[in-house]
Amino acid sequence: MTPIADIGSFNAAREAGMAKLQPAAPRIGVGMGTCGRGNGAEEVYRAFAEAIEAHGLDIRLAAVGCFGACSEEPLVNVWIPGQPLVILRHVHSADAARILADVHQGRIPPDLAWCKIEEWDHITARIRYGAGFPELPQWSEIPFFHGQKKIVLRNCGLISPDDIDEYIAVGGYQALYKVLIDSRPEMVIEQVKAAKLRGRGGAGYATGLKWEFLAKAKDPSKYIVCNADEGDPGAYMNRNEIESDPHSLLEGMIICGYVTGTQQAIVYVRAEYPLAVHRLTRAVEQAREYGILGPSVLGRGVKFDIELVEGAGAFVCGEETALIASLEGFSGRPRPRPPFPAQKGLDGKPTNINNVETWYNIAPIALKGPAWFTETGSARSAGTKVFSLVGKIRNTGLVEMPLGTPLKTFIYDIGGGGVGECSIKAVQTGGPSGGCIPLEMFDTPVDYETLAQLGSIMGSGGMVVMDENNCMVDIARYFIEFTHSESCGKCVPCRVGLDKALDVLNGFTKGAGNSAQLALLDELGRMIRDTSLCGLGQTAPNPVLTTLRHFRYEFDDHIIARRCRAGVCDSLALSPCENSCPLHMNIPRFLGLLKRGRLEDAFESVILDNPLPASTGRVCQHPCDMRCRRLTMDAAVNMRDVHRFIADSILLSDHFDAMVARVADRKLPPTGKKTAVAGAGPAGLTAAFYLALLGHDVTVFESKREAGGMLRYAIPEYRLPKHVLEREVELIRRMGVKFEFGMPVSSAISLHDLDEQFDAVFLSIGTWKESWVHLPGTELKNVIPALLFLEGVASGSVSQIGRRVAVIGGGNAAVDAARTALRMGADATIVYRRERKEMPAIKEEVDAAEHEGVKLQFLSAPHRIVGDPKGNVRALEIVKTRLGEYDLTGRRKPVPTAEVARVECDAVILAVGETIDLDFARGSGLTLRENGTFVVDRFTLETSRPKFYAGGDVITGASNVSNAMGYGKKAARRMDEALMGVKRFQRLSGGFDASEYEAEPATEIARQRPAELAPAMRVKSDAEVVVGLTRGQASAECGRCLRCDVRA
Amino acid sequence: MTLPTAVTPGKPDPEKCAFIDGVIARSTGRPGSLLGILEAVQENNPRKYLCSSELRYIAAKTNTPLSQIFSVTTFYALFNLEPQGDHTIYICRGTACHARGSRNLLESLRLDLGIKEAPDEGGADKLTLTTPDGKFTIRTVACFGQCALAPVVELDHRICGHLNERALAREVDALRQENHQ
Amino acid sequence: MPQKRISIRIDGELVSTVEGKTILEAARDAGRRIPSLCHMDGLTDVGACRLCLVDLGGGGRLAPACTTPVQEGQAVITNSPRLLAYRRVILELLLTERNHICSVCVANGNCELQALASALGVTSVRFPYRYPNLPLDLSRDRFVLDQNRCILCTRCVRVCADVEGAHVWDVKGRGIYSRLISDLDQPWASAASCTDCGKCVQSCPTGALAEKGKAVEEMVKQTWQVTNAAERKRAVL
Amino acid sequence: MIAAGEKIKLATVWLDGCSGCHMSILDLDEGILSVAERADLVYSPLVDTVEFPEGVDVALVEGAVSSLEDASKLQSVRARSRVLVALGDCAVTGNVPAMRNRLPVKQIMQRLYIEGADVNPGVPASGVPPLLAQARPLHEFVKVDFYLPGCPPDPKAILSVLTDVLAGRAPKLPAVKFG
Repeated sequence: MTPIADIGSFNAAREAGMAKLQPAAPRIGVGMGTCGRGNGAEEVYRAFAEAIEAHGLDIRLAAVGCFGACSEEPLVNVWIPGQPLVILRHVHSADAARILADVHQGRIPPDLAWCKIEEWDHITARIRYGAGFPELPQWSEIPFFHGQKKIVLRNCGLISPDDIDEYIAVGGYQALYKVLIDSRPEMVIEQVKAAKLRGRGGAGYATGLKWEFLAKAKDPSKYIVCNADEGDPGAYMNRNEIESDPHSLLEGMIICGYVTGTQQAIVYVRAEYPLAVHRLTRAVEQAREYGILGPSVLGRGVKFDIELVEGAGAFVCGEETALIASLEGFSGRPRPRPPFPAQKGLDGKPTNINNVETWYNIAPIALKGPAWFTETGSARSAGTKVFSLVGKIRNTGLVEMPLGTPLKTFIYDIGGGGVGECSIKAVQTGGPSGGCIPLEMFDTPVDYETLAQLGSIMGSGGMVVMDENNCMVDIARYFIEFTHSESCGKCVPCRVGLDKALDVLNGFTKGAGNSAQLALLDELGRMIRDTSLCGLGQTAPNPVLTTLRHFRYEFDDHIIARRCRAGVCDSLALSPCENSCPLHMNIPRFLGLLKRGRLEDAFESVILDNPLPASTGRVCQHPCDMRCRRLTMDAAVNMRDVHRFIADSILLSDHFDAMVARVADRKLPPTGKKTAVAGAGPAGLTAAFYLALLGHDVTVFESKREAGGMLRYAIPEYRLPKHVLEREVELIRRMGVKFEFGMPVSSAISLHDLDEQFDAVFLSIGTWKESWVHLPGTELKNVIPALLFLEGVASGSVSQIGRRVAVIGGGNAAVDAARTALRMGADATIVYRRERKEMPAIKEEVDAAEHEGVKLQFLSAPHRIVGDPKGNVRALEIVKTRLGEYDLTGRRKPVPTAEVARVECDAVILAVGETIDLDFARGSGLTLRENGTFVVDRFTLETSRPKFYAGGDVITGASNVSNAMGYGKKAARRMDEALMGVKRFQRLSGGFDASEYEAEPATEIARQRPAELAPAMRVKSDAEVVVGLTRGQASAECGRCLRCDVRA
Repeated sequence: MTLPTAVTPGKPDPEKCAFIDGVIARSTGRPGSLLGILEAVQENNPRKYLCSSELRYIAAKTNTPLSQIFSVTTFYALFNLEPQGDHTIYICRGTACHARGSRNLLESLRLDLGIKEAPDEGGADKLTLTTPDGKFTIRTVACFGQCALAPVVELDHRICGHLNERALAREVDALRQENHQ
Repeated sequence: MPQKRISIRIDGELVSTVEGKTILEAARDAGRRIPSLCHMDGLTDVGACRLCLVDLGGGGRLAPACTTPVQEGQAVITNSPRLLAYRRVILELLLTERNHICSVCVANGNCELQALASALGVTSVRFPYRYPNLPLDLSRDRFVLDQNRCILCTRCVRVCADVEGAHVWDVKGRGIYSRLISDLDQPWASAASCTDCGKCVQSCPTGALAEKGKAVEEMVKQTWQVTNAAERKRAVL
Repeated sequence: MIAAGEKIKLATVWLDGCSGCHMSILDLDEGILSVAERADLVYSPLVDTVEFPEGVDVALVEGAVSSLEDASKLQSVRARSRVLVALGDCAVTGNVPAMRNRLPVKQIMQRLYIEGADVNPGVPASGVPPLLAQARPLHEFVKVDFYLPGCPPDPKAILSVLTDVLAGRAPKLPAVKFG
C-alpha cells in the first residue's frame, strides 16, 4: 500500500473505493454490527459466501456496518447496477440462495424487501445508486426513518468499516485534506465554535472552547483523548458508530490534532466491545499504511498518531479525571478539579477529552461549515444526536434526530409505541445519571436544557421506554444499585450515601418502608447530588429524585398500601396474577385445589376471594391473562374460565346449600355495628358480603327492583344468564345481608338519615347516566342510549329496535347493544372513530360480535343523524377520520377528513360512555372532583364526610365490574378496621394449608378454550354463547399453572 | 484471614515469564500500559485469571507497587483473581434488559446451576459465581450495549438475545452436553 | 518570586491572602477552621471526605476548600445552614459505615471523627448502621490495623507513597466494598514493602491504625511529626 | 411538653446496657436533689415497680434493643411516656451490645455456650428472652425525643437535660460526644 501524498494518490484511493462500493456486478452488503451478529448475521454472511462460491456467481459480498433498525435485523442491502440500493430485513441464512437467484436475474425478493435508497447523502459526498423498483417505499418513508437526519451515522450500514477505500469513496478524509491544505488551524477552531457543537457525552460543554484551551496550552507534549468507554446501560450508539464507521472517528481526531498542535491521541474503548476494538485497530493500521496517521499526515508534514487503550470495565472511567487516572495505571478514581485536564491532564500534560460521537461531527463541520450545521437542531443545541431507543417499545434501534425534536416523536412516530397491549408510562433518558420523564411530558423537546429542567440529562443518548409493567420504585432501585456498584468509593457521599439510599429503596420494594424514610431519601438524594466529588455521584440521585417527583404515587403504593401495581416487586405480591387481580384472588390456590380434585375447597377459596365468581368468570376483563408468566412460554393460564367452572359447579348444583352453610360458618361473631351500602351493583354487593362475614349488620339500599347493578341491567343474557347472578345474590343474602329495593339514596333515604342510623356507610351507586353526544338529530325517535336500551331489554320493557341499527361507540356497551339488537332480528353496525385495536371492549367480545354478523366500521365519527319529516331515523351520516398526532394516552387522535358517508339505518344507539349522576353527587354535599366523582383517600376510601366511604365507578368514573368489586372489598376491609380498631380481614380466608395444593411441575399442554355456540345458533336466542370449560378441561388447565406463588 | 493471593508464592514458570516480558516490552512507555499488560496476562492464563505470582512478577518488572497492582485488579470488573469456569455465562443487567426481566433470568440460572446466594462481600449486584465443579461461571455485566436484543445473555462469547427462562435453560443444557462429549 | 497578595471574603469578612493558597489554608490563616478529615498538612489533597465543602455563590456547585485555590474577589461561605446540614449527614454516613464503637476504641478522646461529630452536634444517626464484618490485622509487632475504624481518608496511603516512598497501602475494590490493603491484600507483617516507619499510624485520624499495646483512650496521634517530615522532604525536592 | 412547675413522673429503663448510664444518673450528686424536688421516680431498676406505669412524663432509656423482650418493653415505654430520652451510647448507637451484630446469633451462641462451656454445654432455651438478629438503637423501633450520647453520658449533661425538661423547655444539649 502506498501512502497518499498528493491529490492524485488521494483520488486513486477514492476510485478504488468507488469500484468496490458500486462494482460492475451486483453487490450484497450484510449488516455485521454486534446487533446484527446477535441476530444471526454471521450465518447469513456465510450462507451468501458459500452459495456465491458454489455457483460461481458474479456477485460481490461485503460486510457492512449497522443501519440502526435493530428490531429488523439481520439487515442486508442489495445493489444491482443501475437500480436503487434495496434494504432487506429479517434475512435468514436459509434465504441466501433465493436472494442470490433473484439478484442474479435482476430481481429483489418482495417479501424481504423493506425499502430502497435511490441516492444517499453522506454529507461528505452524495452517492447515486439509481432509480427503480417503484413498488418499494423510499427509506425515508418508513416510519422508523422518517424525520431522521443522518450526520453522525452518515456512513453506517452502507460502507464496509474494514475498508478505508470505501470510506474515502464516500468523501472520507476529504475534510482533513482540505483543512491541511488551507493551513489555517485557528479558522477550524472558530468554525467548531460557530457551529455550537456541544459534547455528545452528556454534559454538553462547548467543543470549540475545549479545543481552544488545548491549542493555547504551550506545553509541547499534550494529548487528545477519545472517550469510548460507553458505559451507560441502555446506550450503545458509540459502539455502533465505531463498529460501522471507524474512520470518521479518526478523521475528527486528526483534524483536532492538527488545529490544536497535538501529536498524540488515545482512544479509550471498552473492552466489552471486542468488535469495536477490532475494527478500530484495523482502521488505525490502514490509516497508517495510507500515511493518514504517522510522521507526516497526508504528506503535509504534520505528525499525528493514535493509540488504543482498552478500558477494563468501570463505569466511572467515563468521568474524564477517572479516565486519566486509569490511563496512568491507577484505579479509576476521579480527582478534584481544578486543575482541569486542559491544564493538567494525562501525566500532568494538557489534555482534551471528547466523546466518540462528538468526533463524528467534525469532518462535516469542517467541510460544510458552521452555517450548514446550525441549520439543524434547536437554537441552543445545534446539530443532531444519536439516541438508542430501547425497552418496552415496538421499533428498537439507533435513531439520529435533530436536537429539539419532541419526545413523543421518538416514542410514537419512530418507535411505533408500546409493545403489545401495554401502554407506555415513562422514558428514562441519560442512563444512571438521568431521570424518568413521565408520559404527561412527552411534548418536551429533547435538548440539553429542557431535559435538565425535568431533572434528567441528555447523557449519552439512551432512551429506555417503560410501560405499565415496569415499577418506577424498582427502576429507581435498579439505578441506585447500578451506581452503588459502580461508585469508586473515594468520596463519602457517593460511597456511603448510595449504600443508604439502596438500603431504603430495597426496603420499599420489599414492603418495609415508611414516609419518614421517603423524606430521608429525598434529603439524602439532594445531599449526594450537591456534595459528591465527580459527575457519577452528582448525578446518581437523579433517577430517584425524578421518580420521586413524577411518580410519587407509586412510592406511596409501596409504602402505604404495600402494593406494586406493576407486579415487579415480588415480595409485595403472591404471584403476578394475584397482583393484577382487582380482587387479589389467590389464583394459584384455587387452581392447585381443583387440580387435586378438591372442587368444594376450590369453591370455598374462590368465594372467599370473590363473592361473584360466576359472573366475573364470564365478564371480567381478566387482567391476569396479561400478567401470567406462562405467557412467555405459550399462552396464559385460562384463570377466568377455571373459576367460572368452579363457581358454576357449585352455585348451579345441589351442593349449593351445603356450601353456603360452609361459607356462613366462617362468619365472625356479631359485632353489633350497623353498616349500610348504597347501591347493589358489583361494588356494593361485594362490600356487603364481606361486611356480613366480618360480623356486621348490613343493609343494602338499591333504587332498582333487583340486585346486580350493571350485571343485572347492562350485561345481556347471552353473556351472563340472570339465573346465575341470582344464585350469587342468594348466597350473599344468606350471609345475612338485608336488601331494601326501590330505595334510592338521597331521594328515599338521605345521607343524613344514613349518618344517624348507621355506624359506617359505603356509597357505590355506580354510573348510570349515559354520556350524550352533541349531534344533530339526537332528538329523533329511535335514538337511544345504550344503557337505557340494554336495561329495557333486561327488564322486558323493550322488545324491538328497528331493522337496521347503528351503534356509536367502541366499548363493551356498544358491542353488547349491537349483539342484542342482532338477537332482536336487526342488522347492526358499530361505528367507531378509531381503529379496531383501540376499542376498549374486550377483544373476544368484538370477535364474537363480528362472527355473529355485526358490521364494524372504523375511523368513522358520527356527523349527524338524518331523519324524515315524521321524526324517524333514516340514516347516520359519518365523517371518515384519519389518525393524526398521538395524544397523551399514546393513542393517535382521530382527525376528521372531508370524506362523508352514510349508514342507512332506522335506529341509533349511543354508547359513548357513562357518567356519574351529577344531581345525586352534587346533592350529597361530599367533596367532588371536576367530573363529578367523589374525592376519597386513595388508601382508605374515606370521603370528605366522616363514616362515609365510597368506591367503584363513583370514584373512578365508568370502569368495569372487577375494578368496582375490588373497591367494594377494600372498602369493607377499611370500614372494618375503622369500626373495630384492629385488622381482622385476614381472619376470613385462613384455613387453607399450602400442602393441600403443593406445586408440581407444569404440564406442556396448550391453553384450554371453552366451547361456544355456533354463531348462526347464537343470534336466534338469548342462550349463553360461551358454554364453559368441561371438568376435564378445567382440571387440565390447572396443571398449566407455573405456580409463581411458590418461592425457592 | 484467608488470602487467595498468599497461596501461590514464587515466580511464574519460565514460559509465562517470557510471555509477560514480551507483553511488557511491547507496551512500556505507552499510556494505559498497566491495564493492557494485565489484560494480556489474564487472557493468556488458561483459567482466565491473574494469580499472585503473575501479579508479583508484573509489579517487579514494571516497577509498580504491589498495592497499586492489587488496587487496579480489584477495581476493574474485567480482572479475575479466581480461576474461571469452563463456560462463562454473562447476564446483562443493563436497563433495557432489566426492564425486560433479566433479574429473573439470573435467578433461574443460578438455581438451575445449583449455586447458592452470592456472599455479601462484593455485593450481589456485581457478581461472579462459579459452580463448585468449575464447569460454569455466571457473571453479570453492566450493559453489553445490545439493548435492542434485551434481555441479552452471552454464552462463551456468543450473544443470545430475546431470551426467556426456558430458552436460557436450553442453551445451558447445550453447553452441558458439549461438556459431556 | 514574591507571591501576589489578594483579598477574598470569607463569611462576609475581608481576608487578605496570597495567590496559590487553597481556601482551606486562607481560612485557617484568618483563624477560621473549616472541618475536614482527609486533609492533612504536608500531604497532597484529594477532596474525598467532602466535609470542607464551601459555597462560592452564584448557584454553582459546592467546592472543596482543600483543593480550590483562592481567587481575587472570591466570596466564600463556609457555614450556611445547608453546608452544616450536609456536614452532619457526612458524619452520620461515616459513623454508620463501619463499626465505630468509641467507648472501646484506642483513639477515644483523640479521634478526629469523634471530635467533629461532637463539634457539629451529631448526637444520633438517622441511617441504619451497616455493622460490616471486618477483620483486625494484628500481624505486625508494633502496629495494628483495625478495619472497623477506617474511614478511607487515604491519609496513610498518601503519606506512605509520597513521604515515605514505600507505597505499602492502597485501596482495593470500589464503592462501599473499598478496603485499605497492604501489598497484595496480605497480612501487614508480610508486606515486604513496609519500612515500619509508623508514619501511617501517626497520620490516621481515627483508631484504624494504632500502636500496639495501647488501651482505650491511650492512642494519641503525633500528626505534626509527619507533617514536619513531609515538609522537610518537600523542601529538599 | 411538660408544663413548668408541675411535679412530674420520671422513669428510667434498663435494656441491653451495662447499667453505667444509671450509675451516671447517680453521679448527679447533689443535683439529684433538685430533680427529686420536681419529679417522682415511678419506675426504674432502682425502685421495685414491676409494671411500667401509665402516664409517665419523662423516660430515660439506657441500653440497646437486643431481645424480643427489650423490643416489646420499649414499645410500652413509648406508648406510656410523653418524652423518651435515649440515654447513653447503647441506646443511641447500639454501641457495645451491637458489636455482636456482624455475626449470626447462632454462631455466637455456639461459641459461647457450647465451644466455650466447661460443663453442661448447651444453649439455654428457657428463662431467657430470644435474642434479635441484631442489637439496634432505640430510634429504629420507636420515636425518640432526645438523644444523650456518651459512654456513660456526662452527669452534667443528664442534669442539664433533666433541668430543661422539668422547666418545660426543649433541652439544649451541652457539647457531648460518643464514647
